[in-house]
Amino acid sequence: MKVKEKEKKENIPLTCGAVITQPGSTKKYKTGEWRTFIPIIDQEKCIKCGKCWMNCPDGAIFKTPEGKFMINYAYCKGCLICEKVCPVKAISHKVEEK
Amino acid sequence: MKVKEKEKKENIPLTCGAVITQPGSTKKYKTGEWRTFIPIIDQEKCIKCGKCWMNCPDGAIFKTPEGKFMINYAYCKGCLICEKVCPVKAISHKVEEK
Amino acid sequence: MKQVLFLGRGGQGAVTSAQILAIATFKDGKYSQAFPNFGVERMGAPVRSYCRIDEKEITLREQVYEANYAIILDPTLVKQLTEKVTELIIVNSNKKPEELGIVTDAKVKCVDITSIALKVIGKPFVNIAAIGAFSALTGEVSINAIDEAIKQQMGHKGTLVEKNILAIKEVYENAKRE
Amino acid sequence: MKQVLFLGRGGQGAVTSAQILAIATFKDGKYSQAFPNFGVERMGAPVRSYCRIDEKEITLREQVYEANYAIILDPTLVKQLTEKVTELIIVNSNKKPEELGIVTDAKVKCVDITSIALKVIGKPFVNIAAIGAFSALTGEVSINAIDEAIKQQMGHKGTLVEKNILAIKEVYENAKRE
Amino acid sequence: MSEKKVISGAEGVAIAVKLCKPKVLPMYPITPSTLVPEKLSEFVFNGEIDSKMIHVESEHSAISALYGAYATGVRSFTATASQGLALMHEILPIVSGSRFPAVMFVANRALSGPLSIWNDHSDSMSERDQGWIQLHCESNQEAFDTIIMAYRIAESKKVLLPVMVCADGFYLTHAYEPIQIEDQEKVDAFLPDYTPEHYLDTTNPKTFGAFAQPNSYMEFKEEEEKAMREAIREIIKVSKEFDKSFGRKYGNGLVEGINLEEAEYAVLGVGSVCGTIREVIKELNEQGKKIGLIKLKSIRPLPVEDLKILCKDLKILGVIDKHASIGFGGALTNDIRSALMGEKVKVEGFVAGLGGRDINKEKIKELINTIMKNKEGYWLK
Amino acid sequence: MSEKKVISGAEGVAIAVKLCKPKVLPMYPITPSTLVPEKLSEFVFNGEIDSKMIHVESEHSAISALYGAYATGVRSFTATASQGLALMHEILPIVSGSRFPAVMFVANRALSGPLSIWNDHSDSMSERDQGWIQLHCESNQEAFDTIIMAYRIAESKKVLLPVMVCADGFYLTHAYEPIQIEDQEKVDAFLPDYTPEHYLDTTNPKTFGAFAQPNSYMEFKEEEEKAMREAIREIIKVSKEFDKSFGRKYGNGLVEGINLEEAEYAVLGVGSVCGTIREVIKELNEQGKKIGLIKLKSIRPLPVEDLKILCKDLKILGVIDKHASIGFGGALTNDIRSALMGEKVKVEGFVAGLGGRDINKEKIKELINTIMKNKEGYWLK
Amino acid sequence: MAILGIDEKEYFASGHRACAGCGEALAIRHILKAAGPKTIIAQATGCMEVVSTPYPESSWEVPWVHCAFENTAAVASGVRAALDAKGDKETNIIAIGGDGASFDIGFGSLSGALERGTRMLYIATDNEAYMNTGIQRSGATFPYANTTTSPAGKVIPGKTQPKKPLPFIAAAHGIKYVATASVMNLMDLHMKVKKALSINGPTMIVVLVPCVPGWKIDSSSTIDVAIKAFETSISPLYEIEEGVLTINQKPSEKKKVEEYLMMQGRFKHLLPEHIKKIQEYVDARWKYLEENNGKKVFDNLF
Amino acid sequence: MAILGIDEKEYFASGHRACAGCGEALAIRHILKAAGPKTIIAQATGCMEVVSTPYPESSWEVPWVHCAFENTAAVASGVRAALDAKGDKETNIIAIGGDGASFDIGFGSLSGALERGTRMLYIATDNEAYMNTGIQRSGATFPYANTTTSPAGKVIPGKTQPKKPLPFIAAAHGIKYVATASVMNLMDLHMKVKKALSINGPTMIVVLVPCVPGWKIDSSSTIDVAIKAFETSISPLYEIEEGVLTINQKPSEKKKVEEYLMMQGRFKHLLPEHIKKIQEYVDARWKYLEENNGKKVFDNLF
Ligand SMILES: Cc1ncc(C[n+]2csc(CCOP(=O)(O)OP(=O)(O)O)c2C)c(N)n1
Ligand SMILES: Cc1ncc(C[n+]2csc(CCOP(=O)(O)OP(=O)(O)O)c2C)c(N)n1
Ligand code: SF4
Ligand code: SF4
Ligand code: SF4
Ligand code: SF4
Ligand code: SF4
Ligand code: SF4
Ligand SMILES: [Mg+2]
Ligand SMILES: [Mg+2]
Repeated sequence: MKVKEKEKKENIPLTCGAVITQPGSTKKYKTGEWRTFIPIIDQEKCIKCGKCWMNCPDGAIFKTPEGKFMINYAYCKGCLICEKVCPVKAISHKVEEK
Repeated sequence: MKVKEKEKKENIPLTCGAVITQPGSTKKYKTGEWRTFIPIIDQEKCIKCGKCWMNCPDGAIFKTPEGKFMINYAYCKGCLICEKVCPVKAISHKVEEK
Repeated sequence: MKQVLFLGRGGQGAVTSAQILAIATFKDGKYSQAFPNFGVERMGAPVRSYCRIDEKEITLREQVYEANYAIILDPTLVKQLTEKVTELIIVNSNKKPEELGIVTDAKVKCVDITSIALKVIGKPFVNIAAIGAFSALTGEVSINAIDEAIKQQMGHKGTLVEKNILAIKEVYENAKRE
Repeated sequence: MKQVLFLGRGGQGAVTSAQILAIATFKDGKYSQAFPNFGVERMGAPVRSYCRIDEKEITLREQVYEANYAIILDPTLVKQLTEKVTELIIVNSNKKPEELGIVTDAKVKCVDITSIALKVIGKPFVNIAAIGAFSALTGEVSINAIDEAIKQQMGHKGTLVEKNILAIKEVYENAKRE
Repeated sequence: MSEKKVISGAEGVAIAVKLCKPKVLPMYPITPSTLVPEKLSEFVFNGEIDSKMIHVESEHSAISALYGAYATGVRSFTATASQGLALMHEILPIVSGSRFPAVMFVANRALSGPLSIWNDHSDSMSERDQGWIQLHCESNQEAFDTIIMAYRIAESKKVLLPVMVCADGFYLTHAYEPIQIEDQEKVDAFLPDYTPEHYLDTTNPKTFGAFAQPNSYMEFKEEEEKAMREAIREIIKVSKEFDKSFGRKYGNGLVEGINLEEAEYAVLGVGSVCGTIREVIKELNEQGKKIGLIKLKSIRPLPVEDLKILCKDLKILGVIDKHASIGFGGALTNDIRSALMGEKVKVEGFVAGLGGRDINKEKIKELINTIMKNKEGYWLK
Repeated sequence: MSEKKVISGAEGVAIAVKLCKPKVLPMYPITPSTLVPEKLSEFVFNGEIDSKMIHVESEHSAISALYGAYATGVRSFTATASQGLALMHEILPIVSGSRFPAVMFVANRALSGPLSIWNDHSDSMSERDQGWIQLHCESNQEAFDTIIMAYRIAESKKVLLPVMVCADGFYLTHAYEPIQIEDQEKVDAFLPDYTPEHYLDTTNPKTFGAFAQPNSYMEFKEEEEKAMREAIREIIKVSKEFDKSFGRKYGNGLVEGINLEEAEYAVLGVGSVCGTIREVIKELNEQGKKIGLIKLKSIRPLPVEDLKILCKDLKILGVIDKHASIGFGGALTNDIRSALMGEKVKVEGFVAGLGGRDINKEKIKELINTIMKNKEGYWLK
Repeated sequence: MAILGIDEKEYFASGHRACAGCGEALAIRHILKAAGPKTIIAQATGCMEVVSTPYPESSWEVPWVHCAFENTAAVASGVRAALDAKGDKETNIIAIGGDGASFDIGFGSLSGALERGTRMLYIATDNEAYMNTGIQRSGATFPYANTTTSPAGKVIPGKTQPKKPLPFIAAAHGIKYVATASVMNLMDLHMKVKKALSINGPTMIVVLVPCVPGWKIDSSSTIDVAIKAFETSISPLYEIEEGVLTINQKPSEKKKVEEYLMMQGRFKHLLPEHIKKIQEYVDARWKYLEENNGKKVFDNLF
Repeated sequence: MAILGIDEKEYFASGHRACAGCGEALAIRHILKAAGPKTIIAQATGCMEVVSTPYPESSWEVPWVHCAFENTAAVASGVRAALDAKGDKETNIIAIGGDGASFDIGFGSLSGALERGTRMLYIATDNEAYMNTGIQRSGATFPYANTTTSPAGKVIPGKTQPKKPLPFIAAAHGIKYVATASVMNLMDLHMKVKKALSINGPTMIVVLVPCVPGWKIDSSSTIDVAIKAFETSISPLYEIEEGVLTINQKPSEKKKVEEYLMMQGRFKHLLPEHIKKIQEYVDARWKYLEENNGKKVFDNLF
C-alpha cells in the first residue's frame, strides 16, 4: 500500500491551530502491541497492596469494583516494573505470544 | 549645511566587520564641551591624596611628574564628584564659560 | 512650512521644547510635527530637536536640513550649530549677538532666559521658557497656546507648571522689549 | 534496483540491520543506500528501516512505498506489515509461514533467528543475524561482505562482533537448509 | 472622549491599545519601542486599565507569555523592535501556527550587526515568512487606527492569525503630531469582545501545541496560507467599516495608489517614507511629470491582485527597500517583482534608508530620475 | 587515508569537519542534526581531534560561543536544525555583519508550529536575509565535500562571510550511502590555515562589535552585499579547484543544469529532492519529453546570471519550494521569479514536502504535467 | 475514588508512547493525580511532550499547552496572568520541563518567572540527559556519566562537571518552596505537589526519573535504581521552605555509590578512581545537607 | 606606574559618552586597571557599550568584544575555548553586563557558563535598572523604586518585587568565587577583581554603580549615595569563596534606610509604610549575612 494513498485515506481532521479537543485520546492507540513480555498477576498471592498500580508508568493496572488489581493488556508494555515492586511476588511473566 | 553633504564629507573609513583598530580612540572626542560647571583644584590646599583621581569617571584627572594632580579639561564633564570626595576641600567649582 | 531647530544639552529638555511648541501651534489651529534628532546622547552631550509648523497637514518625514529658526538653549553650544538657518537664531545668553561670533545670514537675538528661569522657577529650567522668546520674536505661536500646551504635557506637575508659565510670560515680555 | 524493508521494534536494531546491509552490499561492489523510517518511536514501538541496492549509483530519495524484500524481526509484528512486498518476506519465527496468516503475493519464509541468537550470542540480538537469512534466501549480499560490514560498524565491540558473525553464519546455514 | 491631540506616536499606540482592552501585557524595553510599554505601565500602575502587566526578563519570554495568555483565551498585547523581535523569532511561527490572533507593535529598527538603534525594516521584513499579518503605517494617526483594526482583523473567525503593526522607529514613535483619539464607546462598538473557540479550560480540557506528523503538518500550513487569502478580503472589509465608524481610511487597507491615474512611473514605499514621497510627487506632478505613489501597507498578506491593477498602466515601478536580503538585494523588491511577473511593468529596486540613513526628498528625486531614464536600481545611499 | 565507505550523512559531515581542523566546537543537540555533535564528541573524547568542545546550554549560546571563538581568531564549527537555528536568529546577522567566516551545518527540518521534527527548508530559508552564504546538498558525498569547500569560500579574503551548509534532515543525515573520505594531507593542501587579519589580541587591542551610526551602517551592509557578489566568483573558483584536487564537482558550485540542452520545461529543486527529480527526468527523457532539471545549490548568493542563462530556452520552469512565506506563497519561487523577471521563461511555484511530506516520483510527475499543460502552481501535497 | 489515598482517576492517559518502564511517565502520572483536574499544564518539549501529543491524539485529560523547549516558565506566566485577569484564583498551573529544559536551555526563562513571582509550580523531571534527542549531556547529567555528547572516551571518561545544583539555585531566588522528589517515593511526591500548589508564589520540585535507554537499565529496574539513588544519598529528599532546609527522609543505612553506579550501563566504564571521586562528591553534598538540616539557608523575603 | 598602588595607565579612555558622574563608567575604569593589559573584555549591550564604541571610535585600550544583550557569558565561553585551543593560559577574560544583562535577559547564558565551568570573571555592573533604554525596571531594581515600567503610580507604588539575589544564586551554582563590590570602595573592587582572576574557573562580582539620571541624583553625589548604600547595609560587601561567606567590611554605625532612600528621586514617592517594609527587608538580609558570616553556605565542588 502506498503511503500516499494511506495519507489520503487517513484524512486527518484538522482543527484550527492543531488543538486536540479530545482529552486522553491516545487511548485509541494500544501500546499492548509493543509488549515482548507479558506480566501475569496471581490473584491468589496478591495482597491488594496496590503497589503495582502505583508504579505502572502506563496506567495499565486497574482496580476492579471487587478490589482486585488487574492488568489492562491493551496498554501494558511489559516493562515488568510491577513484577519487581510486588512485595509478595504475585506477579510473574512470560514471553508474549501474539 | 546638509547632512547629506556632511555624510559624504565625513567619509567614514570602513574596516571589515566594523572592527575598530585604534584603541582608546574616543580620546578624539572632547567631552569637556559638555561641561556646565568647571572644577578647579587649589594646588595649595591639595594634599595629593589621589582621591579625586580615583573617583573621576572620565579619567580626567592626571598626576604630573612632579606629583601634582591636575584636571584635563578636554575631558572633564564637570560632574563634581572630585569636589565632593576631596578630603580637604581643595576643589571648588564655577559655572563654565566658553 | 516653517522648521524650527532646538539645540540644547542632554538633560536640558530640548526635546520637550520642540514637543511643547508642536502642541501649542496645533492649539493655535496649525498643523505641527516635532521630533528629536535620533541619537544615543547622554546627559550633557549636545542634543537637537525639531518642530515643523504649517497651515496644511504635514506629511514630510525627512530630517531637518535647513531651519527657519534655531533656538540655542545653552550659549556654550553656539559653535555646534552647523545647520543652515534662514530667518532667526535665538540664543539663551546674557551677551550681545555680535559677541557670540555666529556666522550666518539669519538674524541673531539673545535673551537671557537662564536668569529669568532662575528668578521665576528657582532652577535653570530654560527649555520651556525659551518658547516664550520664540513666540515673542517670531509670532509663530501664541502665548496662550503655549500655556495650554504646558498643561497638557506636564499636567501633573503642579507648581512647576505654574512657574514655567510665569517664566514664559516674563521671557516673552523680555524678548518683546529687545 | 532492489528495495529491502526491515520491520522491528524500537530498540531491536532494525535501523542497524539496514545500515549493515547497505555497507555489506557496497563491499560486494554494488551501490546501496539505507535509511530509517523517520519517526519518534520509543523502545518497543514498531520501527521500519530500508535498504536500496543497485548496480548503478542511487539518487532516488523518496521513501520506500513497495519493497522487493521484507524482513520482519519480530513475529508479533507480522500484522504491521502494510507495504506491498513483491518477492520475499522473511519472518523471524519458529512457526511455519502458513501459520502466520500473511496475505501477500510474495513468498514467505520463516527462520528461527531468535533461537540461534540466544544460542550463539546468548542474547536475543536478531537484527544482524537476520542479514544472514537474507543473504541465504536472496543472494543479494555475500556472507563475507556482511562480516566485514559488521566489523566496520561495530568494530570496537570485540566479542560481540565475533558472536554476531557466528550467528550470521548459523542463520545463513539454517536458512539455506529451508 | 474623542479629541485630537499632539502626542507621540508611541503614546498614540499605547492609547489605542488601552482602548482595545487587552488583558495581559508582557513587556520588555527596547529602543525605539520602549515608550509604548512605558505609557502602558503608567496606565497599569495608575489603575487606568484593567490589564495584568508581566515584567518578563526577555523578549523571548514576552512572546512566550503572550502565547500563554492567548492559549488561556484572552486578548493581549506586546511591543518590541529590532533585536527584541529577532529574539522572538523562534516563537513567532508558533503563535501563528497556533492561530492565536495576537497583536504586536513593532517600532521598526535595524538589526545588528553592526549594532544600530536606528530605523529600517530589517527586523519585521526578516519575519515576513512566519505567518504574521504585517501592516505598516505612514503616520501616527495610521498607527493608532491600525492597532484597533488589527484586533478586528486578527480575531475574525475567518482569519485567526496574529498581526504585527509596524511603524518606523523614531520617525513615527518619537514624533509628536496630531492624533484623533477615539472614544471608548466607539471603539467598543467597532471591536467586539474576544471570544475564542479554543482555550485552556479545566472544564473542557484541550491540548495546545501538539506535534503534527508528516500526514498533517502540510495541511496545517496550507490552512494558514488560506487564512492569509481570507485576510485579504477581511482587511478590506474591516478597513471599510473603520472608515464608516471613524471616517478615516488608508487605501483599501492593504495598499493605496496615489496619483496613479496618469502615471507612467511610480514609487512604491512602505511606512513613513510615503509621507516624504507624497511631497515629492506633488512637486513633480506640478511640474507635469507623470509620477505616482504606491503605498504598500500590507506586506503579508501581499495584495498581489491589487498591485497588478495599480501597476497595469505603469512603465516602471521603483521600489524603496528598507531591508536587504544580503546575497540577493532588496527583499521587498523581490516580492514585488514576483507579484508582477508577467505584467508589463518593469520593477527596479532601490535599497535605501538602512540603519537610519535618512531618505530625503533629494534621494527620492534621484530615484525617480533613475527610473525615468530606464536605468537600473541600486543602493540609494 | 582516502577510502570510500558507507556511512551516514551526519557521520560524513562530522568527518569532513574533523578534516578541516576547527578549534572550537560549541554543540547543542537537536534532531536531526544531533548525530553530528555526537560523532564530533566521540572524536574529542577519544582524543582524535585537537578541538575544544563547549557544551552550551542552548543554540543561542552555541552561535554566541562560535562568535566568541571567531572573534578570538580561530576556525570553528557548529551544527543545528529547525528550532535551534531559529533560536540563533538574532545572532546570525551579527556573525555575518562581523564578517566572521564561520561554517555551520544545518540539518534541514520544519519549523514549529505545529511542531514537526521532519524535513523541509523552513529553517534555513527563514534565514536567507541574514548575510550567510547558504549552500544545499543533494547527497552525502556532496555534504562532505561542501563542508570542506565552505571553509575555503568563507575564509577567502574577498568574501569573509559565514556559510551555512544545508542538508535535508533524515533524507541525508540519517541515510547511509557511500562517501569518499579524503586524506588529511589532501584536505590540508586544499584548505590553508585560517589567518584572520583582525582578532582579539592583547598585544594589538581592537574593538569588535561597535555600533554604527546612520553615517556608516548602510555602507557596512553594502560591503556585505558586495562580498556576496564576490562570493559568486569565489564559489565557482573553489568549486573548480576542488574538482581539480578531488575529482568531484556540483555544477559550477552554485547551480547545475541537467538535461537542459533540449528542454522546454524544467524543474528547479534544492537539496536531496534533486536526486528523485533526476530519476523522473531520466524516465521522461527516455519517453522523449523535453524536461530538464535545475539544481540550485546556492540560495545565497543567488546566482542570478547563471539562472538566466540556464533558463534562456525554457518555456516554463516549475519550482519546488520546501518552504512557504505564509501570506505570499513559496519563498524560493518568489526569489526565482524576481531573478528571472523580464526573461521569457514563465515560473510556476509548487510548495511541497513541508513537515516531512515525502516528495516522491509521482508528485514530481504531477508537477511536470501541470507545467506542461501551462497550468498554475499549487500546494503539491 | 482513591486507592491508597490517591485519586484513582488517570489524567495521563494510557496509550502514550513512552518507553516501557519510563520513570518520567510514571512521575507525570502521579503529578497529575496529586494536582487534580483543576490544573493547567504547560510543558516543554522533551520525551513527555513527544510521547503524549501526536496530533490528533493526546494523553492529557487536563488542559495542556506546549510552546517550545526553553520558555515553559514564561508561557506559564502568561497563563497565570490571563487567569488572574479572568479572576480565576482556583486553577493550578504546573509548568513541567525535563532536565534539559529546566537546568539548561529554559533556565533563563524559569529564573525570570521566579524573580517576578509568578504563581506556579515548576517541576523539573530529571532523567539526567536530553533523552528525547538520544541521550546527550545536560547540566543535570551525573558526573562521569556516558552520554552521546560526553562519551566514555579514551581521553575523557564521560561528563567532567558536577551536577548543577538546581534546587539550591532556585531556592537562592528567595522563593517560598523548593523540594526534591523521586519516583522512589511516590507518596512523598504527592505530598510535595499538593503542598507546593497551596503556596501563593512560585514553587519548584525537582523529581528524579530514571530513563531506561538513557541510563542503560532494564525496563523493570526503574524503581530499583531510584531506590538505590536514595540509599546512596545520590538523590536525597529534602525541602527548602521559606529558606529553611529539611531533610525529609534519611536512608537507614548509607550505601556506597558503587552499588548505584554499577546498576547502569552509563557508568560501566568507570575506574575505581572515578568511583572514589564520586563518593567524595556525594559525601560532601550529604554532609552539607545534614549540617544545615533545619537551618535557614536562604533569605530574601519581602 | 602606580598611584595609590593602582596602575596609573587608563584602559578605559576618556572621551567616552557616559553621563557626567556615571558610577558605571567609574567601575569599568577601575576594573580594567585591576585586570591590566593582558585582558579581553566581552561586554553586553547597555550604557557602557553605547557610550564607548561609536564606530569608528572606541574607549577600550584592551581587546573588547560585544555581540548582543543576552549572550555575553556564552561569547566569553567561545573566547576562552579559543584561547585554550591556542594554548594561551595567560590572558584574562572578563565578561561584563549591566544588571539587565546579568540578572534578567542574559542570566540563562551566564548560568550555563557557570555550570560548564568556563574560566572567566563575570562582572555585573548593577545600577538597578535598564538605563541605556531609559530607566526600566529590572530584576535588580530595588523594591519600590520608581522606574518607567514600574512607575510610582496611583495604585502600585513602584517595583513590587524584592531584588533578585544574584550573588547567592551564582554561588549556589557551586562556583569558587563570588563577591559584591561597590564604587564606594574602589580598593576593595581592585582586590576582588585580582583575586577572581587568579582562580581557575568561573568567578563573579556584582558591583553597585549609581546612575545619575536613573536614580535621580546629582552628578556629584554618585559616591555619596554608594557610601550610604553601604552604611545602611543595602549594599553589603561580602565574598563567597568555595562556598564560605565572609563579610568584608561592616558599617561602623548602621544607618536607617531612609537616609539612603531620601537622597534619590526614584524613591521620593515612598510613604512611611514602604520605608518600614524596606527597613525590615534590609534588616532580614543583613541578619542572614551576619549569622552565616564565616560559614559554608554552599557546597558543590567536584
Ligand atoms: C531550541 C531547541 N533546541 C533543541 C531542541 C531539540 N530538543 C527537543 S527535546 C530535547 C531534549 C529534551 O531533554 P530534557 O529536557 O531533559 O527532556 P527529556 O527528553 O530528557 O525528558 C531537545 C534537545 C528543541 N526542540 N528546541
Ligand atoms: C534582545 C534585546 N532586547 C533589548 C535590547 C535593548 N537594550 C539595550 S541595552 C538595554 C538595557 C541595558 O540595561 P543594563 O543591562 O542594566 O545596562 P545599563 O544600560 O543599565 O548599564 C536594553 C533593554 C537589546 N539590545 N536586545
Ligand atoms: S509490565 Fe509495566 S506496563 Fe505492564 S502492567 Fe506491569 S508495570 Fe504496567
Ligand atoms: S503489587 Fe502485588 S500484591 Fe500488591 S496489588 Fe499488585 S499484585 Fe497485588
Ligand atoms: S568634575 Fe567630574 S569629570 Fe571633571 S575632573 Fe572632577 S570628577 Fe572628573
Ligand atoms: S582629592 Fe583633593 S587633596 Fe586629594 S589629590 Fe585630589 S585635590 Fe588633592
Ligand atoms: S527515552 Fe527515557 S525518558 Fe524518554 S520515554 Fe524512554 S524511558 Fe522515558
Ligand atoms: S544613564 Fe546612568 S549608567 Fe548610563 S551613562 Fe548615564 S549615568 Fe551612566
Ligand atoms: Mg532529560
Ligand atoms: Mg542597568
